[in-house]
Amino acid sequence: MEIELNSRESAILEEVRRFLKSEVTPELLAESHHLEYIYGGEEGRKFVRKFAANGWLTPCWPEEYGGLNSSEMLMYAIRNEMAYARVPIHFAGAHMAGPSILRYGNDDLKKNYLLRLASGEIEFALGYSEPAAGSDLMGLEMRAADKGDHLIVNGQKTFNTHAHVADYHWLAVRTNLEGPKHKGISILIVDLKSPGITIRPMITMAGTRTNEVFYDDVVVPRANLVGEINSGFKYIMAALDFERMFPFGHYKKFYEDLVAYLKTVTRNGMPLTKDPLVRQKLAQLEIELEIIHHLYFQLAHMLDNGKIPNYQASMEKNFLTDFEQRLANTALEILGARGQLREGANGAILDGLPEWLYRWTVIETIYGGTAEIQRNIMAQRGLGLPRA
Amino acid sequence: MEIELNSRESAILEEVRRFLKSEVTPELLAESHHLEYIYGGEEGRKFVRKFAANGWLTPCWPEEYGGLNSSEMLMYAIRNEMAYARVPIHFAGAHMAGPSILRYGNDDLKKNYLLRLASGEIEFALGYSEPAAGSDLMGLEMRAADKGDHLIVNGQKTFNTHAHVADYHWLAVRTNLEGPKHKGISILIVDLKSPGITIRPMITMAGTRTNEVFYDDVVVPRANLVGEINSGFKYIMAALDFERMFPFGHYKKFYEDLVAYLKTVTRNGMPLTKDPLVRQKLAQLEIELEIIHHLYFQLAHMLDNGKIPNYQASMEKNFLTDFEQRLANTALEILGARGQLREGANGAILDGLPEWLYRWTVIETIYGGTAEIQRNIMAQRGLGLPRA
Amino acid sequence: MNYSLNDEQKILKDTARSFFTEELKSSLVREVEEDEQGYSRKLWESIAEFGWMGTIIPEEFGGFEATFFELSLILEEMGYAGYAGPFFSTVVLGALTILTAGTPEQKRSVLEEVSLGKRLMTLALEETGDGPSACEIATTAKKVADGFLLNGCKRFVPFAHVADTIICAARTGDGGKNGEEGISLFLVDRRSQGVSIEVLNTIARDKQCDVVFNNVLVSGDSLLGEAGEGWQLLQGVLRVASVAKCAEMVGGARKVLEMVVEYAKTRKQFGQPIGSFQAIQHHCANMLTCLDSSALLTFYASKRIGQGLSYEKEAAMCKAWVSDSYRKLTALGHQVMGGVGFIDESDLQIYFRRAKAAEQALGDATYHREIVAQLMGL
Amino acid sequence: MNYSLNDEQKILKDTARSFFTEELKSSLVREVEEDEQGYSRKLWESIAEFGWMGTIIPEEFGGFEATFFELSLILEEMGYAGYAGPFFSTVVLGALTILTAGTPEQKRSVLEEVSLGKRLMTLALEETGDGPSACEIATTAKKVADGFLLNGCKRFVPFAHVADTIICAARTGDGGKNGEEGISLFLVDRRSQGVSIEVLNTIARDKQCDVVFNNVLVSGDSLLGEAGEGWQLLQGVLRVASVAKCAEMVGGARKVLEMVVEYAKTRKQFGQPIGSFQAIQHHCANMLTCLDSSALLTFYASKRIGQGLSYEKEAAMCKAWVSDSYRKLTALGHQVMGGVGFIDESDLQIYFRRAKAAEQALGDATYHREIVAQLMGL
Repeated sequence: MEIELNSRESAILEEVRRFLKSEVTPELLAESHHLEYIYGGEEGRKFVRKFAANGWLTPCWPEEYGGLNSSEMLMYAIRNEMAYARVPIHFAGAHMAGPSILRYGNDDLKKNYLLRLASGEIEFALGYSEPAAGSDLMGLEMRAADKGDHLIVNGQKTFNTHAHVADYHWLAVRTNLEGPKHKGISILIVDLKSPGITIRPMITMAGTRTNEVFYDDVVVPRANLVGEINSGFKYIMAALDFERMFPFGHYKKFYEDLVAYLKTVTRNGMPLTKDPLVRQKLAQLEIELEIIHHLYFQLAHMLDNGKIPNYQASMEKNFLTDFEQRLANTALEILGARGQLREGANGAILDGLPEWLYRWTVIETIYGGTAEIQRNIMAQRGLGLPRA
Repeated sequence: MEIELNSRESAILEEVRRFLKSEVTPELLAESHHLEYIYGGEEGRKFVRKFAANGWLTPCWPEEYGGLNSSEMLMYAIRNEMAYARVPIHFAGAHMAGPSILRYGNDDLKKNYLLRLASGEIEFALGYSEPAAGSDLMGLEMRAADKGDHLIVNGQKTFNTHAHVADYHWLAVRTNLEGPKHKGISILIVDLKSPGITIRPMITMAGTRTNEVFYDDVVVPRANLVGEINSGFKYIMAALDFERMFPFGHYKKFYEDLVAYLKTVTRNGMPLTKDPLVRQKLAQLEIELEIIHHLYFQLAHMLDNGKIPNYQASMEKNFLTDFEQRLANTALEILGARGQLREGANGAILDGLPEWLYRWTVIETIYGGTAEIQRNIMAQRGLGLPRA
Repeated sequence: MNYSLNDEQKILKDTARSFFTEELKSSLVREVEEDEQGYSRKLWESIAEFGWMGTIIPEEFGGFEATFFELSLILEEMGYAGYAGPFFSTVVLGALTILTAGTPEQKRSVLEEVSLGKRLMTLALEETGDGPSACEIATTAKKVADGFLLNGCKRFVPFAHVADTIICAARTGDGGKNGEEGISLFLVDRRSQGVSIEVLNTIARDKQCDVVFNNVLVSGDSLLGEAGEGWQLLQGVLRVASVAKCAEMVGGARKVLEMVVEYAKTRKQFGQPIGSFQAIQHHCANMLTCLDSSALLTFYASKRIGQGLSYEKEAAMCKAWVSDSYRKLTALGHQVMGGVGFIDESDLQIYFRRAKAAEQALGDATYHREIVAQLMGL
Repeated sequence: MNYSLNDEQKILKDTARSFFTEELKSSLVREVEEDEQGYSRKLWESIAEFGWMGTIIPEEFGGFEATFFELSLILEEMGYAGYAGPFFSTVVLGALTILTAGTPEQKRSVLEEVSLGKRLMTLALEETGDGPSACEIATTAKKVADGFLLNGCKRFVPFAHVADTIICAARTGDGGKNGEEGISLFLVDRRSQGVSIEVLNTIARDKQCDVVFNNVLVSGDSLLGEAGEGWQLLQGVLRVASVAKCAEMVGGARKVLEMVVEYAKTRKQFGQPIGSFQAIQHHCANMLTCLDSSALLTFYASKRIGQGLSYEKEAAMCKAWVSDSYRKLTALGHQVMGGVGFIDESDLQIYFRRAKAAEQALGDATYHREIVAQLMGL
């Protein structure tokens, strides 16, 4: 399917594809899968630094900060190629923290972080969720006491996915206990090696790792405050408008591999793909993937045309994550008990990905804002329906 | 499928079946369908009076009021047989008003109405909904001014389904403008021929009729007040617990007719019912019908055992009405364009019922409390989840 | 892909929107549905003044020579406004078939009149109602001295009762392995001796007709395309027509969502607009997803057709998805609007009924998913 | 139908509930999942003290001679508590097959030990994992001088690695038209020469095994039932086993709903319990519908089996429905519990994974709907 790029950008995308084809090693793939495609593992760092040296990690950033001044479309296309190649693709730094620093950070912050982010040298972890503040970010309680030239941070975060491999924390803290809740939140950049930080693993049902992060009198220099104090909630919300990006490449790859495999299977003497039920199911997945392609690249198109995808990112996220669950479940339906085999088991199909996806995709509909919250956003921001 | 009845009641049910087989005429069926199975048409009155003379309309009422002192199970079973036979089955009087009179009415009301209801002589229409009070019954505004020995009623009702064929209105009115909204509602029995009442048809997308009813200084004797003044909301809610009954017989009959018809159809040289997709769809409907059977008769079982089906009636209503929509849609999917033909059109299948059901079942999920309200009830009353 | 319209396309779409908003009010939509002809002649003539019947017809035959993409924009606005009439059957099923298969002479004689709005057309293809299928075609065309003799019964032919010219698919030879051989297309004057037409009363009251051909004699030059190649000729037409139908459906879906959201914002229950309830919000969000996904697939398929790229799979994917989505969207709309939506006076119920008809027209979702499976090489 | 339990049944169910609440806490559920044997021997022995392995075994063989309905109540409580172990394979797949097909001598020699909890069993049937099907059976049993020689690979055999006795279905003759002829059942000691077993790592870590029979010699009297009639003998067992699996699933579904509702009542976001949000309420209402519908079908099918009435169709309907419903219920549960539900420490995710395994065990929904269609005469 064609993607709307000018000839210079098309050539870049071609180069990226070639690079991915030649540079991806089995070790990288294994690590990448094990880390659920987040960035920060050893192999990943090696790979990404080489990759990023071409400006491909942050193509749409200005050249002075390590970008190529490209369209968002190229950015989306490259990220999706990376997903398809199953290399790390979740960059809290390049994708969430970096753009916010670009937009709201002062010159010092820009100087200190952007080039290092663009080159893949450093990575961030998002520090938003807390035990009592999941869907309700406004309810966050982690406290940062303002001491003039520094802040003292105390409290707990949960579900901080990159924290154990990242270098910095993009941390949402409460800096004002008075007034409306959303006007007392600030964003700090915190070195995750700072004294007083404890990171504890939380293992998910997919075997992947996320973290609890405890702050105990952690000192953060005031220079690490992003933008205005007490304006953090605004920055977070704006980032949700501009920066949410959920590539679908992995699922496309899995689907293609699944179809290719099923074409080789015979059941009761008949090719499995001649079964009308199987045909209907696979055709339906094919159609849904086509829709995701459009929902995804439409976001880039909107951004390139100066529009704010205020509900479209939510729609893409929901459609994709619902699709993932259907994909995994359909795979298991068609594969029968064989689909239940985990990686390494005798006869496991497609390296056990079917059953892993079945577990993993539960998490996907919740991470990054639950499906229910996304529907609220679509209704309220997309259709203008009133809040309760 | 067996129904739990003692031998006396089993014999009664057998008699009912025989009666239905012998007494149902094409004229009755036509009228009944045209009136969407409500009671009050000319043929229906003839039939039901003969039917009710056996006590079959209100079998579980005490004998002194025209019942047979039977179990609720027999009542449910008879009503479902009637639905299966496609005779009138919606009795606002025998089913909603009557039981409330039994429970809350004084001796005069009982004397005046119950025997006539049990014999099928008179029928009621429910007068609940108003333009501004649909799902939100508490919001009803129709005003009844208390004048001592009578009340003066003014206002408007909508979606009063039986009003044009019924004799009496089971009317919810506001009798107190002060205090909490649910403590100012009363129930009146109003003769629909009273001066000042205007009934205007509202035709639905299924071609069936419901009504707007306008009250203009209508005088209602105080003797027609049911129970205590300002306690009406309590009575309505109690009736929802005890009296909601949604038989599934018509849909079972339609489904059986559909399957019988499909067994005769050949497509591309193959019997249609050998198509794996068709087989899956029909088997699924078969299973769902089985579930409805249990959900329905379970209600009777609970009532007979002194339990209050506080969420189960909502579940049965939702499951049934969802099923109806799937049934109609599946029929159209399998039948193709032929299913779109209306009654009387050349080649219309099963008298055009498939397309009619497709229209009618939209209404079913809304009538008698929308699917959304039913889910609220299930969550709040069935599972104890808190109100917002 | 570029997901925006260019300026000319925007103007065309806006023009169509304004025109139909003005000329096709809800009252006329209702009148047309009750009307025996099933369309407003006056509106037809106004549309003809814009020349929209000629959108994809070459200039030499009086058309605009625009692409299918432009036509899809007009169809979407027709769907939005609730248009019913012989536009689709004339312009898509009729003219497009002639454009695909006609001789220069046939094109001139027919398409000029179509461009002017002076000739109505339709396609008599299906005989069972299970979606287009070669093996169901039993109508025969027998070669006789002065042409062909047609015999057979066609079903579900849209607007045959007012069509000037009916394109009829009939067997002139053996069907071969899957019935796809030996089918030929004929231009038949609706007023010919032996043609009898019965308008069928359908869920959408959309003037689908039974057309019986009883020893209908047509001349030799009414043969459209090569004899025996009719099924192959129709393939492209049917795929494009499916997308055209989707364009109408997307327009309808958009209108339904607007109507429902407007209602949810104003209707109050329990002291608040019902649109503030989460169940209603989520219904609306799901409707929006149905709409946007349908619109994107339709936009893309239309664009490929307009650009002369391959479109078979895109068209099948589009019709499969939009068929299901539009039905679901209208059903959700009813859950939001409640009683107000199911009364005859509500426009919603009109769209609901038409969604079902459109879903099944030219093959439903199951039919098109099977085509997708074939094109996937399964 | 009477939808209530009688007093004895209530006591049995309450006893099982109390027992498992006490003896099978969440920590043990987790331990068992990590355990190589896949079950707690201590718990097994406690269950044996209740005699529950002998629920449906006649008194003469040391059992309670209760009906399948009573067994279904125990299975439901096992499902509720999250029991994993060889109870199902021993009591349902093993003992029930012997009850159905065994000679008096076979019954005595096996069932007495089963009743005492001293013999574990399983059934080696499937070879592909697509649900039980006669034509997939390629394992052979060749008549030799001193018995039969078994050769073949069985897959997805539950708890074969700890079973004392494996019932193996193998071909002793020609399969006939649909492969259903010529299948025989054999009692095989797991420790026999030539039997090799590999525990498979599965989504539910539920000790499904590959069992390879490599020239395994079994004596002539290990034949169970008539030679060549194995498939017919298994029909009833497989239908009953499907309902038994549903009983476990219903128990699990009930526990999941309780867990999720409890969470929704206590977890606060936006200043209120999340259970007050309509989206959460509707998820829970839909879960309740999944549960009640599943419980009713299972109750009814179990009751018919217990009463000796025909149950083929009821069993197939039950497994078809419960397979889908339980999966949906656990998925909805995750939407309600959010991140707290998908962490390894959450019990919900255990039930979620097991729901998938149970859905596919003994044939999934599609498989059983096809059986329903056959029994409908389609």
